Amino acid sequence: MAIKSGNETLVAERKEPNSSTLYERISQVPDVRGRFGLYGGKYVPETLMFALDQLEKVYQEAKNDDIFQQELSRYLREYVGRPSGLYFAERLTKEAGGAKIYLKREDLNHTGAHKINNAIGQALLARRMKKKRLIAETGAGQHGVATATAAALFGFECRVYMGAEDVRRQELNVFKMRAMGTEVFPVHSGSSTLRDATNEAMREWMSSVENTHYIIGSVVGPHPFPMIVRDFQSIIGKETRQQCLDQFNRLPDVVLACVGGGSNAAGMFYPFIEDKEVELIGVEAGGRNSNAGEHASTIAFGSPGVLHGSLSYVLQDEDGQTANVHSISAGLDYPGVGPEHSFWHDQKRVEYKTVNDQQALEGFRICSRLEGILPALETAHAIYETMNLAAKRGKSEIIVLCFSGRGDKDCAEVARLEKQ
Amino acid sequence: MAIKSGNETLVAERKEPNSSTLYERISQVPDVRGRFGLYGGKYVPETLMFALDQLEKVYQEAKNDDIFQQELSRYLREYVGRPSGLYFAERLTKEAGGAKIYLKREDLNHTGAHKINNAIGQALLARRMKKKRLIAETGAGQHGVATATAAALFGFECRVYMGAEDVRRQELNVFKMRAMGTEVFPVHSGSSTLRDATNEAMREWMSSVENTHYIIGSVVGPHPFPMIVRDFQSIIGKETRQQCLDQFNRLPDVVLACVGGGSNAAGMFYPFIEDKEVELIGVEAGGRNSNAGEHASTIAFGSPGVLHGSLSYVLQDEDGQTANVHSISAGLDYPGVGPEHSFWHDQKRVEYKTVNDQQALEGFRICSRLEGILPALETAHAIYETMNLAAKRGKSEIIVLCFSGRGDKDCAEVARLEKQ
Amino acid sequence: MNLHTNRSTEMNLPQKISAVFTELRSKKQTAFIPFIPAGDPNLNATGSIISALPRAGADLIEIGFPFSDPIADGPVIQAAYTRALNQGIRVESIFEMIHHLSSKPGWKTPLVGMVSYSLVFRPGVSKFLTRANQSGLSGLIVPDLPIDEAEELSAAVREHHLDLIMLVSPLTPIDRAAKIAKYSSGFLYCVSTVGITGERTELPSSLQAQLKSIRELTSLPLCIGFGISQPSQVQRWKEYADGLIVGSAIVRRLEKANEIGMDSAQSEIVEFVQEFSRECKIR
Amino acid sequence: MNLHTNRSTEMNLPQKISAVFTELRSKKQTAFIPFIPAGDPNLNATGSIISALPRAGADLIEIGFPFSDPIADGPVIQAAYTRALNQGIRVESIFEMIHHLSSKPGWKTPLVGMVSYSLVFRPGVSKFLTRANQSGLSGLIVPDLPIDEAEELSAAVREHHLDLIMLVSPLTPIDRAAKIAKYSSGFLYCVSTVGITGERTELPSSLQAQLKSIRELTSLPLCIGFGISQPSQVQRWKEYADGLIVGSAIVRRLEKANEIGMDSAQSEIVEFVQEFSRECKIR
Ligand SMILES: Cc1ncc(COP(=O)(O)O)c(C=O)c1O
Ligand SMILES: Cc1ncc(COP(=O)(O)O)c(C=O)c1O
Repeated sequence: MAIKSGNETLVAERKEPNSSTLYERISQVPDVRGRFGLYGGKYVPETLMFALDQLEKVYQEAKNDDIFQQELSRYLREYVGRPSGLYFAERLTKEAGGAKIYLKREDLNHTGAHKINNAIGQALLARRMKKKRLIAETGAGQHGVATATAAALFGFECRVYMGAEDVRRQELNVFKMRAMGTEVFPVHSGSSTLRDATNEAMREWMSSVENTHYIIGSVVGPHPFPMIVRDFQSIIGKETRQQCLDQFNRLPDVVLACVGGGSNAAGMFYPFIEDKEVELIGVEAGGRNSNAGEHASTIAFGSPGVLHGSLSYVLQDEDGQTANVHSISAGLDYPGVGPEHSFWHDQKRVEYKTVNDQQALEGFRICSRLEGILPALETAHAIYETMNLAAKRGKSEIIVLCFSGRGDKDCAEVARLEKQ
Repeated sequence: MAIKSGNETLVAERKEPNSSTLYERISQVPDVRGRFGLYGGKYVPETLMFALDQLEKVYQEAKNDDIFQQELSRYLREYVGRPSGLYFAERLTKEAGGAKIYLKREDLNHTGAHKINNAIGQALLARRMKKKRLIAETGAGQHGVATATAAALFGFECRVYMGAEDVRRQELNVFKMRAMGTEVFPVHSGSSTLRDATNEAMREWMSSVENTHYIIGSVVGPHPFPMIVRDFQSIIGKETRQQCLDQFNRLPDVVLACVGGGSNAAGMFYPFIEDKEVELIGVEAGGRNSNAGEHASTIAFGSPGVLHGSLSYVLQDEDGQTANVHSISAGLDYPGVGPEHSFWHDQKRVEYKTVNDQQALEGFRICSRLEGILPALETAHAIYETMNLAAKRGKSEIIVLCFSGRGDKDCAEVARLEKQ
Repeated sequence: MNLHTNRSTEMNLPQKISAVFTELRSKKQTAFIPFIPAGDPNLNATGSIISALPRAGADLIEIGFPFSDPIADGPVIQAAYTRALNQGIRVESIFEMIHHLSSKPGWKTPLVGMVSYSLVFRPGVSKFLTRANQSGLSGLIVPDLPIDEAEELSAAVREHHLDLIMLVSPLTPIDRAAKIAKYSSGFLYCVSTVGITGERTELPSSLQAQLKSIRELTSLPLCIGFGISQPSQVQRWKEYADGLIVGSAIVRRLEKANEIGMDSAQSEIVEFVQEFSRECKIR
Repeated sequence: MNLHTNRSTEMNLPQKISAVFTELRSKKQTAFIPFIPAGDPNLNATGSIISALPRAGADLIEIGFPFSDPIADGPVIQAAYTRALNQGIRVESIFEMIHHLSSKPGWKTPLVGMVSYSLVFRPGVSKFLTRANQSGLSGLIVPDLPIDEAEELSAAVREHHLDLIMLVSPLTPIDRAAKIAKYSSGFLYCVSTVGITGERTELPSSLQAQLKSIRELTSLPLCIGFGISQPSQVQRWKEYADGLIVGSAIVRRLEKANEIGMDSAQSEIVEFVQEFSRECKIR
């Protein structure tokens, strides 16, 4: 399959999945060149190729090394608190009045979201590569906190790049990172937000690549990151799959997750890719409306382009300049999306929907009030869609929602919005 | 054993435990009258006796009802996220340079502390009693949030009493409770803090006792509360005991916990009471110094007295008026302590130590930096003492610390103190 | 354990409280019992108000000992306690004030201390009761001490020639009420409503039935407390009770001392007590 | 795949870039290549500066296409890009400016576009290259496109008569450098340090060894970029390189236009380029 620039070519290649061989094929990505179908790759300066090659090699070894896998499992169990529960949300189910709603509780992980699964995994890889230092980008601070946590746990030096604007807004997470000994580096370039922090982290990596590992926080960036992050996050879907088999003796009918960069969704979906009876639904941030700059629905409104080292759907203007984005939830406020999601979208294996700011707030409220679980605003997008969907489905159906994180971090923001 | 007023009598009865029958006896409390040795009882208005009797009866039934116990277990597993891990704190251990330090991770529970174990248990009791409404007192808001959570989960109406001063200081927790549909009721009487909130909750209970259950947040208050809260929290110690046997093939040498009202400590210690080879250490808040009003070290500096419905050590002036207290951590800032702790102290089964504000901050810092776990300031007291103790003990010894809660709630306060 | 029976053999000791009820009963009158918190705004004022109450028609007077953490009192009384404590009031100075009153020539009205068990327990029951007796108190109400915990205190009061007035609540089962009555002397305090002290405009009608059944168990005078606030309530309850206790409604008037001055506040209270006791004395 | 070999068969097409190096080599001189970001502070200014550079001694000129998310550029260049983008600069207007320059009578200096692959990919490679060629660009540097992803572009440049200048980094293994050289035409861009563009006072000495080994693999001219900031560095590197590229040090002077006015900034830059090229031309 040729990788062609320009949009028409790519979009034309979307196809309906129709056989189980096809489903298997969809799960056998990326290829050796880091491609998920047309997407992915390594669009990075030559200087980084060395680090990416090294990372890929070490990762492949680690993947097949029982000792590495056991160590990872032990940290996930004893430190992170895995496995996370699969919880029947009885009152949400009753409220929706249709399919049964289950929550996969990533909010109960140490640091309160799925991000830690990846941070611990990559920190162990960094140790294997004998690197002494970690860097990361962060928006609202969740991935920054997860990385700072892993750095403290394993004794790495650590620096987290964060847009100056976000440093100001996310005082609490900045405090946490610093308390764990991480240097928080405010980025003043560009729009002073996540995108710019990512640019800055990549750049810094170029000059420190020999002793530093860059922990990317989602299934984005150049190969092998989208694959590595997906694999480390796949513990979510693997556990869920097994829990469903144990508890219901069958697989769920639908699995949902919110999609920012797409790591919690990828981790949840990937182990179900070959289960063609399982519907997969990703929920993007609809922001205020569908005008450019007012949302972060990359798959819904974007088109294939190159950003932060890989080819994927991206929100750009006609020149290829990255568009401004907006979402009520900082973790979804990103103009790109992981290349595997673009692939799943084109292959029609995953359906992508859009939930706007107001609907997300509604999801936040209903879940807090009926289940006593304050969701992250990211998660709240998926909750809204889940409630909608459950209402339309029969009572015997089972819907599993990837409950990606807790809402502590968002309380101040929701309170502020409610006061307005 | 006679229950006598005045202090000399009581204090004179402290005795050294010396036989295993004695250890068994120490675990067989309270008696039918709600006494832990000399302590406990029900010092409440007649109006409440009805509710206490009802509660005790229903609790005894529930305790022996497999269906109740199974339901409780299910919520603890799927909703709260139990069992919580027993985590080897490798870097703290190395830093201390002596005994091995393990953390029992109550911070990973839903809502971030041990408080939820009790709130869920009591909410299930309230449901069994067919009550429609829950009330609770709260200081910093942890127990209030836990109760609001249980109320949302089971669909109870809920009101939480909170000192007006604390409502102002603990905006985040107030927001959370409200988001879950709980009414936060600011208490303006007295010192406008936890003590007053407790008074107000007890009073309100008197007028609504027929349809309302009062969820007390620690092992304090009139019988049967100290027993019920201890039992619901004992899941901590039971799991720990089993995890130790599974992981080390033996019991730990020392178990530590911080003591405010004493619920996390009671839940951790109780299942070890009969294991006479296991040392138990409770850590009270030493505040600024040992002058009256500057600390909350009830056992260290208090004497037996009656407060909030039971007889126990309490910080009072010579008339019996409750003293002012201070601790850097709101959850330890309480002038009383559970009656069973007074009993354990007198029986010398548990040793109580004091850690001051500065030392607790040191505990907070070292744990954040070396383990990537931000502890609650309450927990930080126990961490400091654990580090101290581990340094003095041999490398083959095992110390388990009850990691009662996460530090998110305290970040703003620590940041404020660091700026000073 | 059968304290009531024991006690009745000692009826020849000065039993000021029961004497008051005996006399009122003979006149078919109802006792009026105002409650005054000690030390609000200060102890001199308390002394001065209490001195004026017998003339205004008070048959017994309840004196509240401020406590830092009262769980049986409503917001109005607690606020009074907080004000008093903020002034640094001590238990000993309350006893002194009481002694000053009770030793006035010709003082007859029995004084009853309303006190949290925390304050009794701290110095020790015997020490507290000794001072209570010396100060001239006739009895004690300990609202946070149910019979289950009253063993030590109820044994000791007799020795100190004090009545221990126990409380019955609307939720108290009848057999338990019987036990409570046995622990009690002087009178039985019947809590009118499920709740705390405070003013209410309506008392629950189930109270009537409860009072009737309690009558069958005990010869103790029954007084209704908690929630009586208006003289107009008196007629309705007179036939069921031997006495009516009014607390918060008085304290609310005391609260105004700061604004309108102590003298005016005192006059208002005296007038209020007069109105009430007038209703109580009408046959 | 053997593009280099294929390409050499087409050497009769107008090869402005290699012609420049051939000439300089014959004079034993080193090429001096200044970098100018388009649109900072505006496109007129860019055009005016670039027009002045050949006379100041520039042998080739790199023109930076502002991109919103440059990952290969340092803070100084990114800031220039941000300023340009905030003015609403469009890719098409950059091509127009370039066309305006290159079609000036007597214009000889080859112009090379430095552009992120994001901007090339978006309209499609062929469309972008068509415009590049029409505008008069001689070649492209796409700093975020490693050979692994360069298949489509490197196949297309030939058709559009453009050179594709690839980058080699100090971390590039020698066999990979050989491959990169094969994909490259015009010259090979040798990144001096592990890191991003920006000024440095010292270049690593391992660079010398690397340049020597690369020489053995390719006949392409080798130019050093990233981190050259002072004319005094020229002598040290001349013997190893065919050209020196200076970016951030120029942009930092451009930055001052706001303060000192565009004319003064332009004069400063011209002077700076003169100094550099003088060093490059000394034999
Ligand atoms: C709780 C939570 N959910 C979802 C996301 C979105 O990221 P991703 O799409 O990579 O899962 C974030 C990012 O910060 C997050 O914190
Ligand atoms: C995390 C944590 N630990 C400890 C305590 C102290 O309570 P207790 O002594 O009842 O465990 C609290 C009370 O809020 C708490 O939040």
